[in-house]
Amino acid sequence: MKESNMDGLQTTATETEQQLEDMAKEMRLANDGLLEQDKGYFCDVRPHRVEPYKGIMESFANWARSQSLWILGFGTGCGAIELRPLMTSRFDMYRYGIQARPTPRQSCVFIIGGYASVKTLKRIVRSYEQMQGPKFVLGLGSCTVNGGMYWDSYNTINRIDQYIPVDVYIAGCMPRPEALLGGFIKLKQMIREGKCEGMNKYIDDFDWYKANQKQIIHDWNMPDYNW
Amino acid sequence: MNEIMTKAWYTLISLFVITNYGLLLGGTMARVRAKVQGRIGQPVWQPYIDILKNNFKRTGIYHGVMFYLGPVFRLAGGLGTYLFIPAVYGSLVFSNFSFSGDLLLVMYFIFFGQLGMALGAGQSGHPYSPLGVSRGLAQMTAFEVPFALSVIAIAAQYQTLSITEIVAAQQGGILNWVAFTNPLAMVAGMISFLGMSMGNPFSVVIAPQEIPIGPPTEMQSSFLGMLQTNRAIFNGAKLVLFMNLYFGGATNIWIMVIKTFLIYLYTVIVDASFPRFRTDQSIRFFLGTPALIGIAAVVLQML
Amino acid sequence: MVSPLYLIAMLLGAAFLHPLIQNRSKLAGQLVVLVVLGATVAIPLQWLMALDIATMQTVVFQTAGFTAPLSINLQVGVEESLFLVIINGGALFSALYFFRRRTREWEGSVQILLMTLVLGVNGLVLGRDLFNLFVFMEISSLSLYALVATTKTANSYEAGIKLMVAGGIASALFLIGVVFLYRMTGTLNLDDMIANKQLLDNKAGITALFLITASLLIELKPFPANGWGADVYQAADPGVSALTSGTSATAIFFVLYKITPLFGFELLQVVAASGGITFIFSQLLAYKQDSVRRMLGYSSIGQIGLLILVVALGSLYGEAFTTTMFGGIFLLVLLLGGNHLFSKAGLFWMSGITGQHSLGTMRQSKTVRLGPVGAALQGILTSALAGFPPFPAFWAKWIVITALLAFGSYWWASIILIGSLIEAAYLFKWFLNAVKSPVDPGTVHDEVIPEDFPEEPVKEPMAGASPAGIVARIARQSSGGWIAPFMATAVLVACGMLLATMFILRGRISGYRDMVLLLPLAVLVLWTVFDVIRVPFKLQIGLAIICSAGYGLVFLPGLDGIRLVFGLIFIAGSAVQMVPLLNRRGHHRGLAGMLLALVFSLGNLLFASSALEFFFSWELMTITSFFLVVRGRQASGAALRYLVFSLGGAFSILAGLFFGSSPLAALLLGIGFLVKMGTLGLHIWLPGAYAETDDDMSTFFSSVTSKAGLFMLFLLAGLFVQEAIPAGFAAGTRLESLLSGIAFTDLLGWLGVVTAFAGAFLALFKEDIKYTLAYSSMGQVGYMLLSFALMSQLGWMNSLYLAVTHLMFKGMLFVAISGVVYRTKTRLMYQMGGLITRMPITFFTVLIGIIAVSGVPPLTGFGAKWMLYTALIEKGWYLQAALAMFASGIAFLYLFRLIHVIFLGQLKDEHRTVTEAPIWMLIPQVVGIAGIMLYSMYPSLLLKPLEAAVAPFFETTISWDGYTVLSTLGYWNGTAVMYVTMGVFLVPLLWLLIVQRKNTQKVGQFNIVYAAERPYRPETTHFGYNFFAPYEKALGFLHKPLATRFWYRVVSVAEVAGSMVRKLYTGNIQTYALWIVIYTSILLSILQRGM
Amino acid sequence: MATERQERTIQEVKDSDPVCDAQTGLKFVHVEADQAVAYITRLRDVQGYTHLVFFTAIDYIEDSIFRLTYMVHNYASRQDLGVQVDIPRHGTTMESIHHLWPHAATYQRELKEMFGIDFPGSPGLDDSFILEGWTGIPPMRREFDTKLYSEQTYFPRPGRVTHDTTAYMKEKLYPSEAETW
Repeated sequence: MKESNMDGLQTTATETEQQLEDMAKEMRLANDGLLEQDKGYFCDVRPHRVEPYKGIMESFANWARSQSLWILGFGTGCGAIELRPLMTSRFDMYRYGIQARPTPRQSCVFIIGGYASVKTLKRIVRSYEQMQGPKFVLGLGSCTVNGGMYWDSYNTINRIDQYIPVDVYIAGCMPRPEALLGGFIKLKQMIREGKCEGMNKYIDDFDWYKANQKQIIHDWNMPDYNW
Repeated sequence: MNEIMTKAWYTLISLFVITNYGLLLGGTMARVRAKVQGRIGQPVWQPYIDILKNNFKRTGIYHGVMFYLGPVFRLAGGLGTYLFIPAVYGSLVFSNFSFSGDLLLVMYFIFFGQLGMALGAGQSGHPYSPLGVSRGLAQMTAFEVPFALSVIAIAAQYQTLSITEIVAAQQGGILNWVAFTNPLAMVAGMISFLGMSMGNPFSVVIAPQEIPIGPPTEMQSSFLGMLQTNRAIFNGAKLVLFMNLYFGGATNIWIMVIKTFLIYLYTVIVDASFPRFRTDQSIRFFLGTPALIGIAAVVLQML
Repeated sequence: MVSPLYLIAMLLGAAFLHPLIQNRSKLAGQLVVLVVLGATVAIPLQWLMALDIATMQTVVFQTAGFTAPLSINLQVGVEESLFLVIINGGALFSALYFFRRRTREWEGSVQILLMTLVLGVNGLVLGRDLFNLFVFMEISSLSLYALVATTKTANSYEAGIKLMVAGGIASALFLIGVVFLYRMTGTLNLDDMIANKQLLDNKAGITALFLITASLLIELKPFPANGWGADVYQAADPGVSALTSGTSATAIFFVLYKITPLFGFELLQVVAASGGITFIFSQLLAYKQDSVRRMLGYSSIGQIGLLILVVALGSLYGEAFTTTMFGGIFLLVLLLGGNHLFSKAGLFWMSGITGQHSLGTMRQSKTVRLGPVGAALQGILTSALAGFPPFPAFWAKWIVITALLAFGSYWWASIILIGSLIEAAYLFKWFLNAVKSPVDPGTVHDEVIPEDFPEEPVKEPMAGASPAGIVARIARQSSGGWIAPFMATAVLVACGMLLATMFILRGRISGYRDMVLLLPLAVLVLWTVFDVIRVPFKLQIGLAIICSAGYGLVFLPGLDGIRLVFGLIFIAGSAVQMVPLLNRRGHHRGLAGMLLALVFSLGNLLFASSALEFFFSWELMTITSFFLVVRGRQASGAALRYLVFSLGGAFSILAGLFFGSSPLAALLLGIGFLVKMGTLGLHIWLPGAYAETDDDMSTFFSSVTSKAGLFMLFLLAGLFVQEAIPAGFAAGTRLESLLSGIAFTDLLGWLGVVTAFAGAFLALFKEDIKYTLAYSSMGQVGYMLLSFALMSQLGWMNSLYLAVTHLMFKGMLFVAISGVVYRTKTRLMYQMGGLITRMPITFFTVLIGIIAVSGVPPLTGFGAKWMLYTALIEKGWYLQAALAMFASGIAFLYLFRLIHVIFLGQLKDEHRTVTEAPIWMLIPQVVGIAGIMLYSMYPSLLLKPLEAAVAPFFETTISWDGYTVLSTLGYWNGTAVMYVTMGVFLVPLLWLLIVQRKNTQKVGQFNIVYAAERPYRPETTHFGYNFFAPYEKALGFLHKPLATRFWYRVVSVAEVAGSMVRKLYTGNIQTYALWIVIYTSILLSILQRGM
Repeated sequence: MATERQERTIQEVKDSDPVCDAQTGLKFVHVEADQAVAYITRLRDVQGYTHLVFFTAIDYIEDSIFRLTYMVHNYASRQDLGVQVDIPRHGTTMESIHHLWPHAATYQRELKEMFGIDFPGSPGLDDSFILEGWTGIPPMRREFDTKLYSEQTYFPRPGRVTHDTTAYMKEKLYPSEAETW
């Protein structure tokens, strides 16, 4: 009697362990694109959704976020040339709490500066994933919307929102700095309203985004999520 | 027990004041810099918002224990440096823990935060981090030379290493300041202060165009928030130290505010007007004229 | 008493009968030789027992009822007996060397020649009649020519002929001299002549004596008329060379010794000059030699030259030598001669056994690697020859130098010291060449980049695990050849021990404390026994640790003040740092004993009550530490440098000990101590020695041994406060006013701070971690020197404080690093990286270590900085203070690099499986951390005892207020600093833990923002190589190796001198003969000028 | 020393004077593929054309050839010279000139990726230049339908219209000024 009881307990224990292991496995990413010997270099934890705070706390946080927009200084396309004037005394983006940061780790706004080739997209995905949430994406120029004048190129992607979530598009080829500022103000407004949950969207639809990315990035030599 | 509680309150007040002052000073100086460049510039309270935002970040990453502790070391270094300096002469509240040690303690405690931060940056595994640290440390050894000479000249002048006594000796009129009684020491010290505040032309650590941001490349979220907080406090501490050393200290909080503001203004103006040195140029610079001025100051005391 | 005639008769009879026996049985023939030679040793021993040693009793034997010169006139005295014991002992060992060697050298004729040679030399020693002496000289010379020729190579025949020609000239001169003397004194008996010495006190008499002297000198191969001698040594079989150098030359020297009472002042001077010149130039020549045997030959010639010099000087300055123990000059002759005979013969045999002919240059030598037994033998023989304690030459050297300096004969003293230094250099060069590992390039000037160390070939396991096995193995190897050097070594060791006991105890055994100075020797013997009976290494080290602890418990409580501080450093520090050695596997012969002996000799510095005792311990420390350095895998170059510098320093100390408290004494002693400390200019041995030693032993050198110099500085501090420039120097000029008032301490202060700066600066650019630490130690010692030189209470406190804390943190660092090197198998920092995850405890140790070294509060290092700057400013040394601050900033640079490049950054693939350092390596680290944390928390625990220690020397300038220490300038409360630091550290940490309590992901090593790329290899992502490139660009000109270059130039001057002298030797018989004639003429003309 | 073959080539080229493009003033010579490298070597070493300005290809699918153009420059005479070489479109292999100008390797790498022209021996030829992990036919060959590829691959946004720029601007943006155009 006693023994069987013990056995039962043990079975339960192993089963639980098994389950836990399975769960842990689900939380891991396959990282199939990496060479076997390279897998150890990268973190393979699956990103998970982070819920916003509740109520006024989140509003306050969102206000702070909207007042302190740090741009990732990565000129992904020719539109990046229109970012420079923002720093000048004529446009003075600092007034709005906007600053450029040289590293994705510290930035919260990623500006896709125009057309993105496949090669660039790989870097865009990598940098986007390296940013810490909440993070926002500004699509700058027509190319990010529908490919713009390069829409039929063998190498230019047409819709950036198929690969990473975009919060605000600024149309034009090229949009002027004023339009960019307009986009920023729109973004701020949206952040304050709590509408910019792009990061959680990316995680919710993670597999879809990944499938899209992998469809065109053939030599996927990075982990599935670049922590 | 009562004494300890009182001291704790005083400490909190002192820290609260210096933190807010440091943050506002940073915001104000950004405005000043903007004015130099013909802009309006960010709001004065922008540093507060940045820190808030960074602490409100939902996710974060870390590379290991030292990475995690790096910002803690840094902030501890900033807090400690401030706490070992008597901020306001004769004030109980702002005397902090200056009874723990003299000027030498402060000079060496500055390294505490830098070392910790360097270790944290090092563990990130990013090559730019140690590159920045290497540049920063290399430059630091260089600007420490005129500073050390200057401090030695002051210590020789007043035969004391206690900051309180150095301040006390400078009381009684503007001409009693070290800046006037020992101008060479002041010049050497203030040049090395430029290096210490890491602005142009000595911004080799951050060097945005070469090694984007250097040591804190991997720092984000609340780690970064902590570094920003430290920046305010540490800046305040350094300003107070230099005020005490060269400009007669402060007998009340308002004088402290005015004096430190002016000292900081001086570094900002230099910062806004110069391009950057290369690291080796910077080292040679500090070991050149400023060091000679410092030696002259010391030799004058020996004669 | 056995009549000496039996000795002669026995030898003669055996020589005649030998062919008969040989024909019956070869073995029997050999045994007969051994038995007869054994008897030649036994008979003088019997005489010694019968004679009254205290009065140097002599007994004269006349033979066949006739008086000399018609019969043989023999005198047996204590001197003769002792000499015969050693000479015949050497011959006996030679016979053992030849024994059962199935080569043609050991044929019947050789055995007979050996016996006739012994017969000749016995006659030379015993004979008191000049003509008899001539006869015996001829007998021994003839035997020798034949022996040399028995090697049966073209070279040896030629050498034999050269020897014969030279011998012929010498005999002719001798005979002419004898004729003259007989004409003038009417006797041939030496004693009669000495009694009628005044008869010879004219030009003719002196000339006659000169002829005899010249003949003897030529036989002893004086410089420069000695090319033939060197050829003999090179061409003959090593066994024969051993006989030539030991037996024959020593006997002829004894003849010279016997007739010195006849010499007048002029002649003695000529003899002394000849000996001195021979000594120094032979050493220079030997230094340049490629051939081992020729090198040993020149060394022999030089040693005989030294003997001649000593005898001549002894007669010249007789009164100075009489103060020594007993027998006066004879003791010296005996010690030097015996020491040389056995050690040189032993080395010749070793060269024969290993078959090593050519040294090559050290770089490209055909290495003959000795096994452990061979290495031990050669090491002991070399040490004995170089005059290290406890071997006889050490005591002789001491007596000679003492007497010479007491007499004021500085030139001769310095010639002897410099010659000895050169001799030690080339002898140890050979030793290192013979024992170094195959991967050793021989010259280690600096770190090796970027090749990794090649794998060391796996050593064959040693067979035989019992003493019997070892003996059997020795016997098996080269059929008995090993026995000879083994016996020689045994004799030397036994004599050394005996002499040490005699000299050190000097008959006063009042308690166990007097024995303490002999402990290192006892330890060496005991642990050698352990090695022989194969006690496991771990047990040996364990016993060593227990013994150190016991030593500390027994002896240290008797000390107080500064001695106690250093006692704790030397003994307790060493005991803790021995623990990592427990990690070693396998057998490490001689390691534990050497180490313990080193520790004890360091400890004994504390107890030395006389100059001799101190110097004995000092030299013992030098030689034991040298043998520890040698064990490093690529250490031979470094070890040689270490030895030469240490020995040079020791000689400087030896000289300095006799100048009382004059500035010269301060200078000489100071140089000696500073060499040990490795201050700038004298430091070039330091990095190599610290770095190339086995990783787990470097810590001894860095954290313990370097303090010995500091300790001695403290002991003799009074010397250094005097003015450095003697009064009257450059009197009346402006220079005088500039230079006056500069005390040695001022110079030491500058030297200390410059050393601190240079150490830090040089450490900055090293990729090899051990070189970094080595230079770091150098810098730290510089701070200690600077603090010492302050000559104030705070300064001294700080010096001691640094000594104690440096022991802890540098010991920790070295042990931690040795653990890292042990695990990662590399010493180059940039090849490591990211080890924090693999070795967290070691990382923590290094972290604490570097915080402590750099002087960042709240750890102990800051206390040192605080005291240093306070003391410097109090003293008014402002510029030094500034330079010290600069140095401490630079120290911060290399320390950060150390911890970053090893532990942070990118983990390399090959280190993925690295584990934490072994437990034995962690124990000292934990002890160090505990010590540092304790003293950081409560600095008063350390400061107050130190204050008490220096209290007898200075007025106190500091006061205490609770935990706060107040100086005249400032104050410091270490405890409060610690609390505040903990507070300001914990508050942000808690904040971070709260804010980051969730959603903070630990990521992998390649999860970095890499300009939107990804890293591919850790090697290319890790920033570690040439870490401070901008610094090098800005200030790199400062680390040009100026000091190193200077010392290289010194060496090359010696080498050039050697090769210039070498040109005298053409290898041609006629030239050599001409040289002999010219030599004689020159001596004669000098003599005439003297008259 | 020029080989006999090179001499012959030079002679042939001299006989056929370089064609001068009337519009640009550039001179072009047409060389057979097997003689091209020898000729260019001669240009570089003897005639002072020391600088390779660019190296490109044009796909003449109608003639079934690629026309390679080596543009070289003579600093002394400030003269550009285009060397044109026609090679067949299929199984295309061309002799490498990276030994003449190291930077030619980069041009050749690009040509390999974009046109599929092989240059045996050229260093790093198969490393990706722009297209990472491209597996289809080289995109600059004219048989590659880039519009179709884009539509199939890049999620074209529905509702996109393409206008003729001039007409559209006249009509929509600046109708009042349309007359002045």
